[in-house]
Amino acid sequence: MKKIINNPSNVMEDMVKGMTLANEEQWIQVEGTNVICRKELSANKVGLVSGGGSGHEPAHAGYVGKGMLDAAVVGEVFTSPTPDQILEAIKSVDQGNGVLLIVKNYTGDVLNFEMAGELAESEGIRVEQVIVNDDIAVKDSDFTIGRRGIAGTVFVHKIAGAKAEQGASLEEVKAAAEKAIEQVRSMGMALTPCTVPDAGKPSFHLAEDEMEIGIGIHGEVGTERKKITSAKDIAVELTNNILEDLSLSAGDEVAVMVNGMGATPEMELYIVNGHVNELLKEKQIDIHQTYVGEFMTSLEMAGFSITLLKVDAELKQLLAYPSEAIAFRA
Amino acid sequence: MKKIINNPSNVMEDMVKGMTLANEEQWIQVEGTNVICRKELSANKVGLVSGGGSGHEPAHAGYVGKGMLDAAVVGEVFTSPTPDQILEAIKSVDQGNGVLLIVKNYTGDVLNFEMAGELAESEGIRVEQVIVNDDIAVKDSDFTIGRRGIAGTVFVHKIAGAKAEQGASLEEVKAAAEKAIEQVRSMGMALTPCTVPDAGKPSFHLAEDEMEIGIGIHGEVGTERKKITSAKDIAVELTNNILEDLSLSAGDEVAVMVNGMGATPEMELYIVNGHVNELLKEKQIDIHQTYVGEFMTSLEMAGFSITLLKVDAELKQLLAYPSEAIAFRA
Amino acid sequence: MLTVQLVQEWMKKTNERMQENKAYLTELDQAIGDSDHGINMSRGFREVVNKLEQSAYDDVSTVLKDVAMTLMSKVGGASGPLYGTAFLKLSTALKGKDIVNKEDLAAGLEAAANGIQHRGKSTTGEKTMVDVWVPVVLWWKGQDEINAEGLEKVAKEAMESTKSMEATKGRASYLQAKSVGHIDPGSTSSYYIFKSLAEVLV
Amino acid sequence: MLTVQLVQEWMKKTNERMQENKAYLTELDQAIGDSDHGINMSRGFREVVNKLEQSAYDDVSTVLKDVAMTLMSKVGGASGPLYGTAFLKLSTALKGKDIVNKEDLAAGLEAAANGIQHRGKSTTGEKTMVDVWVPVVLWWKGQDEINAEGLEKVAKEAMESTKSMEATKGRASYLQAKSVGHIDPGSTSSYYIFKSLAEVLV
Ligand SMILES: Nc1ncnc2c1ncn2[C@@H]1O[C@H](COP(=O)(O)OP(=O)(O)O)[C@@H](O)[C@H]1O
Ligand SMILES: Nc1ncnc2c1ncn2[C@@H]1O[C@H](COP(=O)(O)OP(=O)(O)O)[C@@H](O)[C@H]1O
Ligand SMILES: [Mg+2]
Ligand SMILES: [Mg+2]
Ligand SMILES: [Mg+2]
Ligand SMILES: [Mg+2]
Repeated sequence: MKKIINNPSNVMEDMVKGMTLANEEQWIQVEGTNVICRKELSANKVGLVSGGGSGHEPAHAGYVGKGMLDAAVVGEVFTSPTPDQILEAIKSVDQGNGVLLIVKNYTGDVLNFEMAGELAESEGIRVEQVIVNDDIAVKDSDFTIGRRGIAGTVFVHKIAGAKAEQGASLEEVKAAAEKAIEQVRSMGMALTPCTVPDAGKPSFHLAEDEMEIGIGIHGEVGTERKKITSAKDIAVELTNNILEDLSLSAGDEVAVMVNGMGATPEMELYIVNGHVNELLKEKQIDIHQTYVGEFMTSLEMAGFSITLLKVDAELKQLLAYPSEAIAFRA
Repeated sequence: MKKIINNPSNVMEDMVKGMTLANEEQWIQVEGTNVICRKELSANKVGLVSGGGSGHEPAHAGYVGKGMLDAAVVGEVFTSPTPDQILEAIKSVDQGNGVLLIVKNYTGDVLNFEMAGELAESEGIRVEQVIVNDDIAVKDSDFTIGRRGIAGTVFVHKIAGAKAEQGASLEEVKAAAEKAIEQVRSMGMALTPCTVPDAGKPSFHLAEDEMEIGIGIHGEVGTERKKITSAKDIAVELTNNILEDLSLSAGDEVAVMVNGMGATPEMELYIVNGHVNELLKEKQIDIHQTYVGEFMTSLEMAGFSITLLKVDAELKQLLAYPSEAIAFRA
Repeated sequence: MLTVQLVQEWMKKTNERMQENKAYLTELDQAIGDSDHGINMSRGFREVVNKLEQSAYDDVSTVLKDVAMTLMSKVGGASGPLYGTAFLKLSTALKGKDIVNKEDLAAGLEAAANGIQHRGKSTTGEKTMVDVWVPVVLWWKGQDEINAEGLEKVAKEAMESTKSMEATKGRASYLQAKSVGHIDPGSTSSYYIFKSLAEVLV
Repeated sequence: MLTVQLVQEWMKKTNERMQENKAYLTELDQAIGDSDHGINMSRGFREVVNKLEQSAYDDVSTVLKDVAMTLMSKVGGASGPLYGTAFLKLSTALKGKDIVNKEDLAAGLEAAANGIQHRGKSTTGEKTMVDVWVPVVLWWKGQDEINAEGLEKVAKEAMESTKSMEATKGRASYLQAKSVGHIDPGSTSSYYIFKSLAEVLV
């Protein structure tokens, strides 16, 4: 394991500290917690809280800022934060108009946020929760825990954030978030695994000519192991899967996100984007906006995910609404 | 070599295409070239052109946008672009007020930009050139080719870009760029080498417990090979070297950049930032602003560089001036 | 019979096992999860022991409540709320008992096992810690007296039974059929909890 | 004696060598540079041959000018402008010559070597291609007639002499003393150019 860290057991605390110090104009670290919160909340707004395990940077703290999240709760690496921490975040951002929790669909995240919500309600705070489940690599059925939440979560942050900033009610913000969740799908792949610092060993092994298709953002193996093919073939495979799952067809309009998993050079992400763009144009799907970069990572995993958000007039307006979050400016 | 590419000989062209498609609102690819240029230039402005080999993304195209560069010339991986391409960029952005070329100090870049400047002048365009040489790992003496240009170049783009956007003359923009160059210093380190796609093999080999101090941004070995120490020790070593070289002392004010080399998780960059911040505070050096992320990379190299820019009222105002470049919003 | 002191012993032994097996639990979680279960357990039970050392307790229920709250606020992930809930239910079931006998413990462990299933919306056969807690409770209820040796054996077999299961809950479920052939990490940490309990029971 | 056809031959042979040794040149550049010299040379001379095949030429100077312009616009890096300049100076020196004899070539190669040094602000002993061009020109000027075999030998020795030098120009100079012990990549591509020239000279 090669990492630029101090004690592997303290990476999360060390990071939260260095992160808050990098953005003292915009952020504070809520005392005694690992919650990163806007320094000044927009008055009378519905509160927006997200979070999850660390190791996905810039998610979620990078999305804390005017026009997006009000607070992000940072858990240990790949480990959902605990209810008491989430509760502190909720209390820090509630202004009496209620708080929406944006949660990625993992058992740990769902349980901890749920419990925090219950605690907050017992203190008289109105709390609603939405669960993001954009990863189509996982089959959604009554017999499973459903699809995972991955990079599409960032679009949900943006949509809900804009809606809240515009003064919408908790119900309206929740509805906007749910609409985004309905219309966003992602799929990822990896060339290399990643190493949880305190585990010290990579999460799986791949040969020089192998890749994993359908990986999540926690160093899990994917759904299929294959020989590496060309950027074009991989981009086309993932995009086609998404198009099918979202039932997109000619005339539909989408926002595109090509997300690096942590160690992928931007050069490769842009090459992938060229092929995604080409395929969408071929299928006569309009590209409203394209985002290429690192939005939801998995430590130093090499690989990428593609996300498509089907947009309509409302979502386009919310996507374009100003955001001051350092990891997603609009 | 594990990469998400098509033909290794075509990565640059594939990338430029995917890049331009990702930002069609802001950019065009100048026909028949690998020049990425602002779609609409601000009227009557001094033109600003930079560029260099590819593999450093988001540099330089990510800095093309209102308030920063007008055009970036993209060369083959780690290979300076050719004079004819640079000339096209100069011609695309000149509005009669002259063009400033911002060049990183490498023999190849200097020669090609110099020749392009001569060609442009023979066509009646006023051209000036500044050479960025912020890398203190390389000794600057009369017997060497001088320090290299690395991440500090981004600050020079920002300063010159703001000055030009404010309507300054070619001489004034050049003076602002030179002031930034005078006051910016960087130093980097790596945990892993990188692989030029068409070379197919990593540029050097490091053992599991080794790192290179003083690396450049082209997969070169550094000035010193060492056992990996803690994030804190490394951050302190690099920062102290810079402080000394820049002769910074209590009361001085700086902008800080912690730049990832391509494969470093943001988590690690933030941990490093915590220590840089701590050390500067200890030395009573004021931190005006902090930038953490990937600004000037070296393909999939793992590692980071630290850059300090000593700021005064003018530089602070120019740093804060609005920029719409996707990789450096202000 | 369980007393405040024995609960403290129980937690100490559990913690020792979690520390010793931190790497092993993490390895199990690397195979079918996200490589953090050993880290989570080692952090959680270390904090439990720290907490218990700093306080004085009059009854079993209170000490178990502190165990629950510490796990809840220090573990995170899926296992944190689940173990937190288990110990909270156990604590509640034993409220007011000065001496905890076999029957009390049966009722308490049953409440805990139900708590896990309720929180996790899970049942047996899904390749989770439930596959240890439920068989242990069933067996315990069927015993006439405290049988420490038997407890360890039953828990161990239950843990091992998860190897051949296909996961339908937790992260391992993403792997579908590929989850078969690996022991569930949470079942293993649950086994350590019961093994440690067996060692302190008198 | 050099003719249009021989220049075309020269470039074809040079190109073949650059393609064959693409990996080797890149390896040399990995040791003390940035891993692209073989890539740059293979791209550049392939384009030169393409260009020459597409056109018809009346005199040596014009074909050499196309060589120069192609290298200038297809290579990039340090070697692109340097080789571009070299062939441009050679072309200029041979302007108007129908037949190029030994003396003409001496003057042309000298102009080329000076052009490289002027462009690169470099001189001999700095571990660059200059350390091949300058000794070759000096030796050539001292010969009474065309000596193809000798040319190859002198160029090769000059190339090898860079191994023990410490670089003070080009990327290798960043390595200071660590640059010693490696042959300079640009000197090696220059050796290929002269070796190919030796093969076509009559
Ligand atoms: N729905 C559930 N019900 C019961 N136990 C579960 C459930 N989901 C997960 N588990 C248990 O939690 C363990 C994983 O814990 P841990 O690795 O600490 O959390 P995470 O899965 O969030 O990383 C699994 O091995 C399994 O035993
Ligand atoms: N100032 C200079 N003068 C003469 N030759 C030089 C100079 N700088 C570099 N070179 C030559 O160029 C070669 C490197 O070429 P190349 O790798 O293609 O370009 P770059 O160094 O830009 O990557 C060196 O091996 C050396 O021979
Ligand atoms: Mg986890
Ligand atoms: Mg180069
Ligand atoms: Mg886990
Ligand atoms: Mg080179």
